[in-house]
Amino acid sequence: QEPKSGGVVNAVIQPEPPGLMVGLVQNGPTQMVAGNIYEGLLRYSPKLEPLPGLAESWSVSEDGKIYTFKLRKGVTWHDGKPFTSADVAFSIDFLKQTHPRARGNLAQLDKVETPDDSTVVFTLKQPFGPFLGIFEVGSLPMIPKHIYEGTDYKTNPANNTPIGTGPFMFKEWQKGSFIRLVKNPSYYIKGKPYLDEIYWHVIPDAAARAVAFETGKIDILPGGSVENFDVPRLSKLKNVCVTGAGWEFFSPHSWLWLNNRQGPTANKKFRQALMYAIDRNFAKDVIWNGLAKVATGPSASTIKYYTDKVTTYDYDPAKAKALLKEAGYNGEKVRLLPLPYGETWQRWAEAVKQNLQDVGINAEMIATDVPGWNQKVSDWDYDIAFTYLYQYGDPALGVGRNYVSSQIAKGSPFNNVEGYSNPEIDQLFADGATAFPDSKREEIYLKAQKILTDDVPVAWQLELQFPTITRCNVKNLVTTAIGVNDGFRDAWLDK
Amino acid sequence: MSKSWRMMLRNPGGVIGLVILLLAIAIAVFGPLLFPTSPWRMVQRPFVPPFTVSGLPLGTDALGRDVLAGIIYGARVSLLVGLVSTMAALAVGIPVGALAGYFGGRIGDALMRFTEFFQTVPSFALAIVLVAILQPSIVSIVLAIAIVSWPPVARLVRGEVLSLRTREYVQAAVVTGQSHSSIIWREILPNALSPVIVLASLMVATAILLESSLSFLGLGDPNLMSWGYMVGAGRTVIRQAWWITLFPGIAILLSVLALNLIGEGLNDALNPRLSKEGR
Amino acid sequence: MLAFIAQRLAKAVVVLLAIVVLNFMLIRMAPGDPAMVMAGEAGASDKIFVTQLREKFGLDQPLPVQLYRYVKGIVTLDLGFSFRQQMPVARLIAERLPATLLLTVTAFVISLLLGVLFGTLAARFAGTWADTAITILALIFYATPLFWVALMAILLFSVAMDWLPSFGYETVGANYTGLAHVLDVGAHLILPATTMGLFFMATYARMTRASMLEVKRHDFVKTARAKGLRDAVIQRRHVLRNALLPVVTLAGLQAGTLVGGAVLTETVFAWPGIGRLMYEALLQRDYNLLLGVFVVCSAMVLAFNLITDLIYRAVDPRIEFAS
Amino acid sequence: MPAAPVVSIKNLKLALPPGSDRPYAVDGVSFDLTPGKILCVVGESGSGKSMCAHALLGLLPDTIAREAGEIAYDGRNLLTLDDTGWLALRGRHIAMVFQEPMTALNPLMRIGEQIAEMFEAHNLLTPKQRKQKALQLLREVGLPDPERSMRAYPHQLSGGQRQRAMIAMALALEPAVLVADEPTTALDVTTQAQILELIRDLQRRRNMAVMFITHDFGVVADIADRVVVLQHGKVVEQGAADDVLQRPQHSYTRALLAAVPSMQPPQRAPLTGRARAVEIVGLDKTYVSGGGWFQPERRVAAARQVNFDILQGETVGLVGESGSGKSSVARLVMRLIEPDRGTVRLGETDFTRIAGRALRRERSRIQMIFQDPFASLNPRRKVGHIIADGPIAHGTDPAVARQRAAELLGLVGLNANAMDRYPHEFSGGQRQRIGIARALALEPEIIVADEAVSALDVSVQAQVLNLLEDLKARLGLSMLFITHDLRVAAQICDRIAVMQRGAIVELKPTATLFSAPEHAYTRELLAAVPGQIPSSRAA
Ligand SMILES: Nc1ncnc2c1ncn2[C@@H]1O[C@H](COP(=O)(O)OP(=O)(O)OP(=O)(O)O)[C@@H](O)[C@H]1O
Ligand SMILES: Nc1ncnc2c1ncn2[C@@H]1O[C@H](COP(=O)(O)OP(=O)(O)OP(=O)(O)O)[C@@H](O)[C@H]1O
Ligand SMILES: [Mg+2]
Ligand SMILES: [Mg+2]
Repeated sequence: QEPKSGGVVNAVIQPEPPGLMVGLVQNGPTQMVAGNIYEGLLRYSPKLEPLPGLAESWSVSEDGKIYTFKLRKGVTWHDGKPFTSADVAFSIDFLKQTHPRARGNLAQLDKVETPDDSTVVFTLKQPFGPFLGIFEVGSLPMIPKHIYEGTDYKTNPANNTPIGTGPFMFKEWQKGSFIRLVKNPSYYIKGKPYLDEIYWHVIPDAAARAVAFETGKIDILPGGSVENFDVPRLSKLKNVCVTGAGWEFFSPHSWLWLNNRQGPTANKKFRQALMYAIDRNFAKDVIWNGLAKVATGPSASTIKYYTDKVTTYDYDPAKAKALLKEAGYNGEKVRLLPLPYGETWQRWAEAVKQNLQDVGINAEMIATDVPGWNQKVSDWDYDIAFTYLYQYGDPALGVGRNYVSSQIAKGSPFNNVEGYSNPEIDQLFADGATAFPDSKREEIYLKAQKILTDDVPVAWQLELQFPTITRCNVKNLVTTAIGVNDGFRDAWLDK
Repeated sequence: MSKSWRMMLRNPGGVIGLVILLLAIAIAVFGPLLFPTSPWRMVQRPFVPPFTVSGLPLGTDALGRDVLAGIIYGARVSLLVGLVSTMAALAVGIPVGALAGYFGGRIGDALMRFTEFFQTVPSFALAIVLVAILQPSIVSIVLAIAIVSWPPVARLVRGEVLSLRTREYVQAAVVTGQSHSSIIWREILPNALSPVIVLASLMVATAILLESSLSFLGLGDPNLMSWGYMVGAGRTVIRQAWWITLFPGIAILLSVLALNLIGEGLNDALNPRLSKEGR
Repeated sequence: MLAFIAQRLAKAVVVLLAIVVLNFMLIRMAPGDPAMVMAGEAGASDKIFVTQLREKFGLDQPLPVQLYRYVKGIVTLDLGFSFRQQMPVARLIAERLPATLLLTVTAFVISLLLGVLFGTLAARFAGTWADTAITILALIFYATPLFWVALMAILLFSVAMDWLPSFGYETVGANYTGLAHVLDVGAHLILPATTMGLFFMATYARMTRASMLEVKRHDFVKTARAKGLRDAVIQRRHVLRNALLPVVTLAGLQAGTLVGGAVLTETVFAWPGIGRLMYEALLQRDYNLLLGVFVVCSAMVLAFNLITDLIYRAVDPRIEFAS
Repeated sequence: MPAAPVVSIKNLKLALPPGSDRPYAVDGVSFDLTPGKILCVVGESGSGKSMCAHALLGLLPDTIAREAGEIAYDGRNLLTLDDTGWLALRGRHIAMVFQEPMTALNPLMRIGEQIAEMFEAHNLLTPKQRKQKALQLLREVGLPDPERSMRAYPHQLSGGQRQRAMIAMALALEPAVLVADEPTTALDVTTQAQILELIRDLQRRRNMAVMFITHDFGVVADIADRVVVLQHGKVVEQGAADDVLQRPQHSYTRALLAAVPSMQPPQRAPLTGRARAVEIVGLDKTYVSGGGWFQPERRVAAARQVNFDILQGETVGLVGESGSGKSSVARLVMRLIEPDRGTVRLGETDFTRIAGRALRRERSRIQMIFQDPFASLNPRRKVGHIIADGPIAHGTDPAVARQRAAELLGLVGLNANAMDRYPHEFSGGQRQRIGIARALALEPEIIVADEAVSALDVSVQAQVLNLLEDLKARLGLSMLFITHDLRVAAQICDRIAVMQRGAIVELKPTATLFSAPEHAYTRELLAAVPGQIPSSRAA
């Protein structure tokens, strides 16, 4: 079918982003909207292979230390200025200061050279396996040098009127109501984008979002916009299409932090008992409406070097009880911290609590809001805590951080919060990041997965899917591993 | 008092309210004895409609929990929240109002500024902030509700005391040399109490509503099944399972209605104007 | 009268300052801070990042210094800066305030009009089935949780009948102007304002009814009857006018509840007002914004109070501004 | 030449709702109203006076059933009139003036509007004419500055002015019948005298028939042409005013008349050589209200350089019109309020210098009897407690205190079983006796009685006065007796102090004051007492 030009789409954004300058603000909604305004050097296929973005082509040196990118020609910023390799070098500098994840990803970067306007050469200190996987727009967006150079980034007035190279331009933001983006008429791919305008509507209540979609006021519900219980109903409506694609890069992986330092959860047997006690299939089927997969271990099945040849834990309360006895658990109170992200997560925590109580674990739910949750988890003030994290396609980017002992540090809810410390694992992940080529890395990560699933440092739950729900006449919305976050460059409206 | 009771019983609305409330209290007290299963237990498949499976007359919720059990256990929590927070609000409001009204002057002024302060901050917003700060639990919820609901009590009591203080029988107590405390306790408060009782009955109702609104925003106590929690939790699935919110909603409605009717009845019964009409 | 207003304003300033200081302390007691929140949302948080943020938010300073700075700002009418939203708090609030004012004032008017109407009818037919029916009806709206009524209203009027929009303040992208815009906003306003109005109606209805019955017993009503005035005139001119005085007072006292109630309504109807802004600011520990909203809401309540007081004084000649 | 009656009430029977203390509010009452004549209806509180008046205007409460009888007016029976019939009649043919001029006027409407409403109700005149007419009426009833009074709200007028405005309103449509239900009871004597004069004057000029309700025989003596005496809803006597007042036939009428205190002070033995019980020196009290940052203050001087003393066993009266500061002085003496300056000495103790516990202890020496028997007893406390609380607070053993309370009840003429009953179970007179018992319980040296009998019916009032006199003599009490009723003062006081605007203008032995008043204000007060020279009316 031939794409058609024109049309306006209405999407939902929740919660309202604090800002749209994606180099400064990295929260989910910001990335989702800003993916239309800003671009990265690369895009990724659902299989996580790199695709051309602002970089046309790239090459890697023999020793895996030098990466050369050729930039696309004729790209301009929204204000008309040309985009060049100087912008790339500037962006790297910028993000190292403001973007914690970019800072981590670029740890092995030695220098950036710009031999000409359309060539960028990255030199690494040592090989870094996942290097080609860090150029997605949310992780390494390109930032206009001519606007930010020499200014205080955080107070630059341009932050309120973001300028990127993307297919859509920022037009208007009515706080509390909507964000409006309009077509970039001088986009460097002829004919694209197809859409004239995008409205991102801010609707705080999940039920109200569902109603807005149902009544036709909204065309696109990005993943996580409505409660899971509503997904089957909405997907049964006429002219509604649902896709689980577009999350391959992030691979949201959920588990329970288990405090390995103290209390019953410090006991490995107790932790294993938990794995048997929790009915993860119930969670998958009832709470997530089947839109999930039972996790087998630290890696999601969508990322590199995943294996399911590991110790698995089926729902088995009897076994859980036996293990608890062995562990010598004496009915101590165990605090369970749910993730304060809405009703689905709350229900899930209730179900888990019930599972735990069924095998005799005295679980008590502790309620907090998001900041409270952040604080409690960061300060290790919990026994069991729900979480889910992105894996960013590679165990070196999204998995290792949660298990290596160098990442044990108070103050972050995303590092090795459980306090698991195993020199063998530390070594494996250290080697895995810098090993070259891929086959060597694979071997290392398989081994790590085996050890971890035996030790149960955390209780893995589900690989989540956040389905994107659209009207069926919105075509070609999700094309890459980053899904809606990669912008509506290719999307078009069938009228 | 017995006369007030009779007046109260002559008011049909009040009697209906009283019957409903007594029923709710009976359910709260004895229900869990008859219904020993935890309301959190997942007993059946989710979304069983009401009146289809025997033993589950009101159906099940999104996790397959018994809605009826939830309502029975919820009665305990909701009524408790209502009663305890009202008691707490009275415990603060009555002394503050009484002292402000009785002593007047600088103390009274300071107390009333203090009251005004709490009345000026939008009450629900303050409750939200308090619960969020203290972290949701039954204690913090009760506390927050009490903190936002005592000012009207203080104002009412102050007004009453202010007018009672100049009554001749209070002056009579003063000239017979009785102490401030016995004047307040014996002469003033008993006579200031009837409008407070009416207000209190309405405050219980408001507290139940407030708890449910807090639950709606996810600020309920996650370990306790309350009606507000059920309505809040069920609203996301309202389209496919109306019964999950409807039944607890009706429970809230009936209790609040009952308390209001009682309040109305008490108002008539305790109002000396009405009971000795035509003097 | 100017002196009276000046005095009230002076008092209001004191109350507002107290609110600022107390809430400042209160909010800081909450676990978590804005830096943690932003770090959490970024999906990664190393020490440098969090420290950077704290510095930026001025959170690295000792608490008394922060308080001093904040109060100093407030005194010069500067509500501070929302670092999260990268905007002055005053501007953020100014963007949202009109919506909340529109919503609360409309709801207020609806509740008052309906309340007085129903209260009058109930008093007129006191003791009959009509009285009971009105009382119960008003109570039902009062006793049903606000958010539940709101959801039901959406399901009925937006989903089932498709008469009224279910969210927002106006039809986004329609770019109506003039009358069309007013009508459009009006259509969006109906559901939230009515939902809120119906909730508050009960209190006014009850008050009006009681007050009318009370006033009816007064001698001047007898005087009016002795003049040979028709009953309708007596009800309107003599009874209702006097009966409205306590209702006005109540309305002033309810302002705090009304403004607070906006949080729920604005959330369910995606109404871009400051109630929601407050809730979001709370969840993000956006201290300056949260405090700013509190100050503005409290100021709104004080303004409501002052207005009702002025109305009361305008209606009741017995109260003189001097005393 | 007796004119034909305009209104003729025959055998009127109005039933009270079931459960009342008697079956009929009005039981077989018959009387006529004649043009140009004033009919006074007298009787105790609750005797059915107001019911008769309300029946005349069709304003009876719904709970009262019109059982039998007839009210004939203009050839019609008003008892069977329908609503529209009444609308045309009220105000236009029969008008009414109520007791409380404050509550009988709508507080939110200007006086002018309220009068103009009279015309509007009957669709008469244009709005402009109505205004003019109202102005004219206000002038006619003697309101000062009628233009301003037109625009005034009721609270901006004094009690007497309000009552004038009410009368202007009632007269607006030149009704044939004017019903006045205790129109002067709420006013002080001087104002009362003016209003009575006004009513009589207007009634004569317009040849109206007036039904005038009162319980004050002095007023009857001043204005009545005919008198109807009611008791328990029944007419016990009616006839020409002179006949009824001079030669009462029924025992009830006689009892009522006998209870009216005389203006003639009895001879009293002079009290010489007694010690001072109370000495009041230079008391000043100014109430300051309002006064904040931005408000002007309002100051009322309620006591100005008040000096007097009371000897042991003496009764000093304090008289003066409403607002003159009598109660303020009483409260200063009792230390219910603090004086700005001045001293109250009880015997040798400086009562104004002590505080806290010492003050509470000394309080037992001076006790008070309050005005309102309904408001001065805590409705939620048993009588026994009410009396015993004071002694218990002063350290008496509770059992002893209760024992003593029972005795005191006997002393004031109540049964000891009253101990366990609540105040509402007693009549007004009985309640006032309880109040007296309470005051006596602490065995005080001095009693302050602030309008202690003003709220009581004459007959009850007489009993209570006798009781006080008796107790005083038996217990050797001193008394400060505050009243606005000069007749009462004449009967009970050894000396009388006259107050005007916070100051004592004259203080003399009672007999001297009555026979030779010096101050102009005293003379004015004495002249205004109603019913003094009944013989002068005959002319
Ligand atoms: N609205 C009413 N409903 C029932 N009974 C009433 C009502 N008003 C008065 N009564 C009763 O009717 C009787 C006569 O009352 P009425 O008011 O005529 O007395 P009154 O002679 O005017 O007394 P007062 O001097 O106190 O005004 C009393 O027993 C009173 O209790
Ligand atoms: N608490 C108060 N505050 C301000 N003014 C007062 C107060 N109490 C009394 N007044 C004023 O003081 C003056 C004297 O009042 P007071 O009550 O002593 O008069 P009174 O002679 O007892 O009158 P009445 O015969 O009406 O009882 C009046 O003008 C009154 O309005
Ligand atoms: Mg009467
Ligand atoms: Mg007085």
